[in-house]
Amino acid sequence: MNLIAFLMAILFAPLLVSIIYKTKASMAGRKGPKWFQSYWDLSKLMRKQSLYSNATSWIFRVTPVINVVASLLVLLMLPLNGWPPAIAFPGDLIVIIFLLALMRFFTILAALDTGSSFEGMGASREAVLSSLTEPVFFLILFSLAKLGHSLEFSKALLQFNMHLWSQDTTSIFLLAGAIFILLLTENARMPVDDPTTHLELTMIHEVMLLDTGGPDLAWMEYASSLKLWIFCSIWISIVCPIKSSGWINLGWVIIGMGLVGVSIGLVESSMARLKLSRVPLFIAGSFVLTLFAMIHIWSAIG
Amino acid sequence: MTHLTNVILMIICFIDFLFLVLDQLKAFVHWIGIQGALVGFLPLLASGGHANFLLYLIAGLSVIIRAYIFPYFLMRAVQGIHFQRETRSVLLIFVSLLAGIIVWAFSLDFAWHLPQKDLLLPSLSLSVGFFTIAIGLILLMTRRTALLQVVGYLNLENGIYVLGISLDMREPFLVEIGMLLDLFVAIFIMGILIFHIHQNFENMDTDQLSILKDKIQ
Amino acid sequence: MICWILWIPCVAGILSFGIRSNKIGRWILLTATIAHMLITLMFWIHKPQPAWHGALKLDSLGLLFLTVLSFLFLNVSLYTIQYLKNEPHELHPDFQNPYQFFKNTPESLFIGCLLFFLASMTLVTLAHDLNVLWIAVETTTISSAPLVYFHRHQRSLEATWKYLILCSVGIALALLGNFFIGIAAVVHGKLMASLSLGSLLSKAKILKKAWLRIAFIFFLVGYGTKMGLAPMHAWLPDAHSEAPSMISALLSGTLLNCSFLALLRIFVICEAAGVGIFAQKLFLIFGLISMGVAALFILGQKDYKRLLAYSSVEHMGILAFGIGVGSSAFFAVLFHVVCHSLTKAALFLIAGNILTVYHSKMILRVNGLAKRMPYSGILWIIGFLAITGMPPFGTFFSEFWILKAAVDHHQMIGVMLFLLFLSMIFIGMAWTFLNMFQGEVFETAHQERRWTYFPSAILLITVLILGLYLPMPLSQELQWAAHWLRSY
Amino acid sequence: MIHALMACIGILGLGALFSLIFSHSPRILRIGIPLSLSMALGLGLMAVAHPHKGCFYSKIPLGPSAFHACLEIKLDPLSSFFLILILFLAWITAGFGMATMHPSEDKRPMGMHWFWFHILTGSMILIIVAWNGLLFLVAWELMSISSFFLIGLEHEKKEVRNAGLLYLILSHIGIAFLLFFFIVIGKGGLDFHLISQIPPHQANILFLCALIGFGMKAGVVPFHVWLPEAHPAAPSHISALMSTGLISMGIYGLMRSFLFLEPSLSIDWGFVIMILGMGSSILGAFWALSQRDLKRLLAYSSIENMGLIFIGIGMGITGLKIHNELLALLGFGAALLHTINHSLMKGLLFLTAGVIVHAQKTRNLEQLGGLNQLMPLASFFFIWGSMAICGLPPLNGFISEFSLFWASWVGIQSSHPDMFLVFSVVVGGVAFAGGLATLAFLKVSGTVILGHPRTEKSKPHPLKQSVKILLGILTLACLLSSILSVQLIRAIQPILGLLTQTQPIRVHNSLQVFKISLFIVTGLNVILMGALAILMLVYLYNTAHSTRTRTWDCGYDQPTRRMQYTPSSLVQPLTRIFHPFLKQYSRMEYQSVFPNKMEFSTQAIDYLKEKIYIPMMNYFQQWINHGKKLQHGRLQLYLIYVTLTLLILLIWNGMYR
Repeated sequence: MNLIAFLMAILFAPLLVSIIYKTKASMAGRKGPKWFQSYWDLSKLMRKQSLYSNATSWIFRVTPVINVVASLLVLLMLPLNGWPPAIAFPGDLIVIIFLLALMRFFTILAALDTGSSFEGMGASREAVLSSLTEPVFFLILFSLAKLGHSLEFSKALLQFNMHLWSQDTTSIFLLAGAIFILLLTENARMPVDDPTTHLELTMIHEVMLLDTGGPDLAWMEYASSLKLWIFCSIWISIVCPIKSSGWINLGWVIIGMGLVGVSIGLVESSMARLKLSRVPLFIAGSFVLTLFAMIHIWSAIG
Repeated sequence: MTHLTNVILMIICFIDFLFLVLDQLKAFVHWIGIQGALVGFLPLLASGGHANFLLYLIAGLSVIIRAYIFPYFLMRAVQGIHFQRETRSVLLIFVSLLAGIIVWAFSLDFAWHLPQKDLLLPSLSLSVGFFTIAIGLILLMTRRTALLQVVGYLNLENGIYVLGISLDMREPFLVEIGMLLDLFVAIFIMGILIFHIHQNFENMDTDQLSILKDKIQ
Repeated sequence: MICWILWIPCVAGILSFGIRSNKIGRWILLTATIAHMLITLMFWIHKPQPAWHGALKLDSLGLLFLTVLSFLFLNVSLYTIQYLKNEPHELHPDFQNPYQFFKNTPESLFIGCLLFFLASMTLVTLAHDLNVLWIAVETTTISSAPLVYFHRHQRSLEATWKYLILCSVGIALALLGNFFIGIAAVVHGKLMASLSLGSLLSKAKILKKAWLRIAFIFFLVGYGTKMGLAPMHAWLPDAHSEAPSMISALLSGTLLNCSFLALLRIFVICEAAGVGIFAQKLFLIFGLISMGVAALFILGQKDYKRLLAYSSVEHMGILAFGIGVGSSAFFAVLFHVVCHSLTKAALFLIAGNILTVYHSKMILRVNGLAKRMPYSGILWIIGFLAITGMPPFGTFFSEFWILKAAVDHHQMIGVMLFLLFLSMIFIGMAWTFLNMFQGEVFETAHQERRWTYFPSAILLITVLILGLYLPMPLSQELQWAAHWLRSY
Repeated sequence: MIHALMACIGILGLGALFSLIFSHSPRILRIGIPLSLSMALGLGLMAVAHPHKGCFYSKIPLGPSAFHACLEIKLDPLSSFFLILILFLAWITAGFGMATMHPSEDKRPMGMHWFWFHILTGSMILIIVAWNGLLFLVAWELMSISSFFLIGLEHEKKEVRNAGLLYLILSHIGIAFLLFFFIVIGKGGLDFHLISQIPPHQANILFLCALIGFGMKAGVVPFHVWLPEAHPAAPSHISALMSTGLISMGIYGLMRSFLFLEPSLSIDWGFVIMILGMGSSILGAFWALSQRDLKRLLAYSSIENMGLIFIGIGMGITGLKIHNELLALLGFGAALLHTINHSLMKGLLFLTAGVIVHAQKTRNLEQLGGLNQLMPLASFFFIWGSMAICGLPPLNGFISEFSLFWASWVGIQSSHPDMFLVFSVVVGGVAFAGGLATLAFLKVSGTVILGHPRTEKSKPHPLKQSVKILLGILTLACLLSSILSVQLIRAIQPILGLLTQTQPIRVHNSLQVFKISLFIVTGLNVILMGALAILMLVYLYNTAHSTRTRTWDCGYDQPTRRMQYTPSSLVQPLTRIFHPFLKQYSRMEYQSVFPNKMEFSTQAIDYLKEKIYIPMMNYFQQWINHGKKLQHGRLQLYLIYVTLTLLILLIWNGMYR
């Protein structure tokens, strides 16, 4: 039972990406890729031959695996609305953040490993932005834990039911907003990064994968879809006020994931990419939301 | 006797005032010799006629050294000197005279505060002693010529001697001889140094003796 | 017996005045100092009988200072012999002003004065009568003035002149102090006590406090000038920087101590008469002022011999501070006297070596001692550590215990200022010494003669040993001396 | 096992003498020095392994006997902890130094260096076991002097001299505060067991002194100025020892002084220390990421990590004061854990940096690059160390950061409402510092270790066997202290009991939940590594058919080595965002009126140093120069001083009555 959340993530993470693409396409009046296009892409990439730059080292080789392993480990610790995770212990949320940091660390290193100036540029941006998002992420998760009275992430998130909603509506709203901004930033989504542009100079995440191809790219893409799933499931667990571990939860998850995917797609198709120097302000927005939420929590206990 | 003593003390005091206005170097040397002679006689006057041989000996030695040998050293040291006077403005002379009068008043006052004990000399001697010491210090602090500083030092020593006699601080013979000897050697060395200064610096102006100081970055 | 130790240097001095041969003169110096040292050692075994009707007496305090004097003088005279051998006898140029030529003082005169200097300082340590003490201190000034003027150039002339005049005036003021003690001893118009230490101490209770206080002020200013307490210290840097190095070593290591000893004698009288608190307050203030002034001049100092001189001002300040702090610091103060003298003398001797090789007293001109003069360089650094009070040298322990006594006597502001000044001084000293020691040099190493660095090595090793282990007799003597200081 | 401890100190002393005596025979030194340090390590382990009921007293004869100073030594759990740490670090760094320093290269005899090395180690041991204020101060001074001489090994260089001097002067200022502290605290007696309870108003001043004195050595932010100068100047094994062992002595001292003053301290000290810690961790990380010098970067990173340790201590103190036992235990626990972990990983990093600098002959990050292709093993060690110091699982840095966050959670959850805000700020601060530090090490690992070498001249450089082994030991230690973290916590439980004055059994019970989660974390780490290994196999099978080619680089035709991203360009977006804190001097040079060759360089400046300390010093200097006019050179003036003094005293005397 505890593995349901994990299995769902493994199976349906690429689908979430497809939802976003579909939404964007329909907003643009196009038909868009097939629902399972992400899966086909992955399997096609898997069958390709890999090609490595002669500048690269073991870092480049180990990065795709680390990405996948780390995100899988995170998923093992992550509840999905009502469904408990496979592993839960006090302090798991700290481990989650650090595992995500591990992913990022190696992705950036792998980008720099190629010695390409384009990828260096992407790495630089990713590194700087992530150093800004990390404290915000910590504050958000700790505020969530405070609201749920537990450092055990799943236990804390299970507390986000009707009762808590009616008590701490404001702070939950603020935190949900903050984490949504973080979701967009961390997953290289639109106002921060444009994954579909043709201009390498404007990209952040995708430009780091320029020299990654074949199976490596497949692993990396899969890992990033898992990461998207991770953030989405956190968001759903906060926002959805009804927690039950039965099959009924499936309905909530489907609705939730669909909602998140669609809303990301909507944001992506309605907003232009921010100027790079504005991105820190965007993150600061998330920080301010968190700050307000924290002050709210403080005034509630004090 | 007391009158004589008082007269001598007044002369010493007068010489002190003189030092404040004099500018001829040789005059300084002469007058300090005269003062030394007067100071040297004082023990005999202090003994009240009961002087013994040792007292005569000390007084004699003292007079010879103070009145003759010291001026001799100093004159030797300034021989062939071109600058014979230390020029000072008239205003400064007036100011220093005024200062001298104030110091005189203070020393009169200070002497009053001393415990009344049997002085060997009239009570004026205390004031004169302090005044002479003060004038010595003033000379040391204000005069630019090396020779005058030695004169100032001698003046200081004379003042202390007057005080010592008057307070009956006379020591056993050997100690007194030791003190005299010390003074003698000190003045001897100072004379030699003045000679060297004169040789090295063309004149004795101690303004030139200010090379040694802490340099500022 | 007690007179022997006085007469030997005197006679030797007169002899060397008369003898024109430099070689014999040096032998006379060495023999006299060794004899002096031997007699001092004999005094350790049993103390001599007083002489001159009690005017000369050797107590523990005197023995301590005498031993430091004798030991230091022996080392310095070893150095002096080497130094004199290397000095030119004819007219030679002044390295700071190469257009000027000068001749040294004749060696016989120099050695004679040196021996008289020794005799006069010995007399200070032995004197138990304020008049004799005064004569002795005055004699130290006039016998050392020709020593300062060994190199007969303009600068040393100036230094000697300042030294002589300033100290003479100071000593004259101290004589006035003697008179005031006399006045203090007058009861009902009669002089109740002579100026011998014994009679003053036994009749201390009848001394009039008001006059004693004035007397103490005169003594403090008078002997303080000689001791180098700020603001009367002004002669000290000049004389130390222009005198030949072994003379600077003697001035710092022994002459200042002598004046300190004189002040200690006066202090005991004051203490016995009940104005000890007053005296201690003055000591404390002047100690702190001296340390502050030294700190001011040590920071950013350009001339290393002046730096050492100011460091002496600082250490005299520490001694005064220690006396001012209270009775529990006396032991440490006396220990500090020993350690400081040895260290400072060693440093001056090495400074002399440096001067002969680098021909400059400017700190910026001297670098790379570690390579150019390996032995002197290392000793220079050891001396630095010792003089700034680093463990395990004796100075650390003495400063520590002085500080501890100050805390125990609740002198918190004093302690804070003490630490502040010590830190400032450390900064100045570290900057100087280490920049001189370290650095790249391109000249080859200078061949150092053994006797140029041996004496300072002996002195510094002694300081190190004293830090690690205090021999029983010395410790006993220190304790007796400290006890004498606080027993009245 | 008092004798083992005494023997340990004795061996170090003998080792010092030995290296002086055989100063000119490197062959004997090569055997003797590792021997003496290994023996010291062994004896130290013995001493710790058999403590007599946890602690023992002994008196050792030192210092003038007439001062009645019977100097006590004692080994309690806190001391044992640091004893082992220091001895281990000294052993490793000495081995590295023996392996890398070549007496033949520069002709100086190495004996003096090893003499000071032994003195340094010995004095640190003495500090740790000292149970007497005087002994502590003596050892502390010896430590400062000996480390000064170790820094100044290459004193021909001006920057080395200046760095050493700065270090010596600042440590001496610290010592002044410590002197005050120990003397006042030892009023009843210098032995530590004689220390009586200090009244609160005194205790606060005293703790301030201790904080300045020990903070100076630990290098927390307002007192950090010496650290980034001294570490680059010192030879690498010395910077490794200083940046691990030496600055840990500051931590030890602070904990010790806290123990003396604990009952009378106010809660504000917890906050003060936390603020200091946050300041130094954030600013340290900021400065680290903008450095151009490899060893300076590591030095600033040490400042950052000292900040983290300080945060832990601050949490501990706050916990004690708000009677939250778990917070206190975890705070101190995190501090101690991070002390070990930081020592291990910073040792690894500094030593590897030493290898790199020695091989590449430059510390300038902008000129280094592609080291992975030249010295793969060293590169691996460096990346490993970077991972550890960035707090990435599964290495040990992660464990200490985990504990730190866990502890702040306890603070957040505590019943005191304001603590929520306080500890949220701590969480944010630590996370921010962590993010910045990660960036700093990404910069080094990414642009210096990886990619192509920036110049054609760079040559491969194999490591010596002994260096490989030593670095390997540290590498393994970084992993092991993560895997064995639960055991580590259990081992430091007695220290936590001591620091918080709690019964051992209560400590054990309070920490139970934390230990369980730590155990699971360890399990996760193992899973992480296992999964990594398995999936790596899958992946390798997957990518078995691969070819190598040039970097694609968007099809750019002629990429050159010089076109790679440089370290400073990597962090440029951040330095621009935070440019008020990261002021950079930039310098442009061109050679003629029509410049055909231009140079542009930037240099990060230490804001605190440039804007506060140096102007302050200049002001002070001016002041002193004014004072120097007192010694004017005129005799008359000096006579006026004497007379004035006399007059003032006489007048004062008149009023005194």
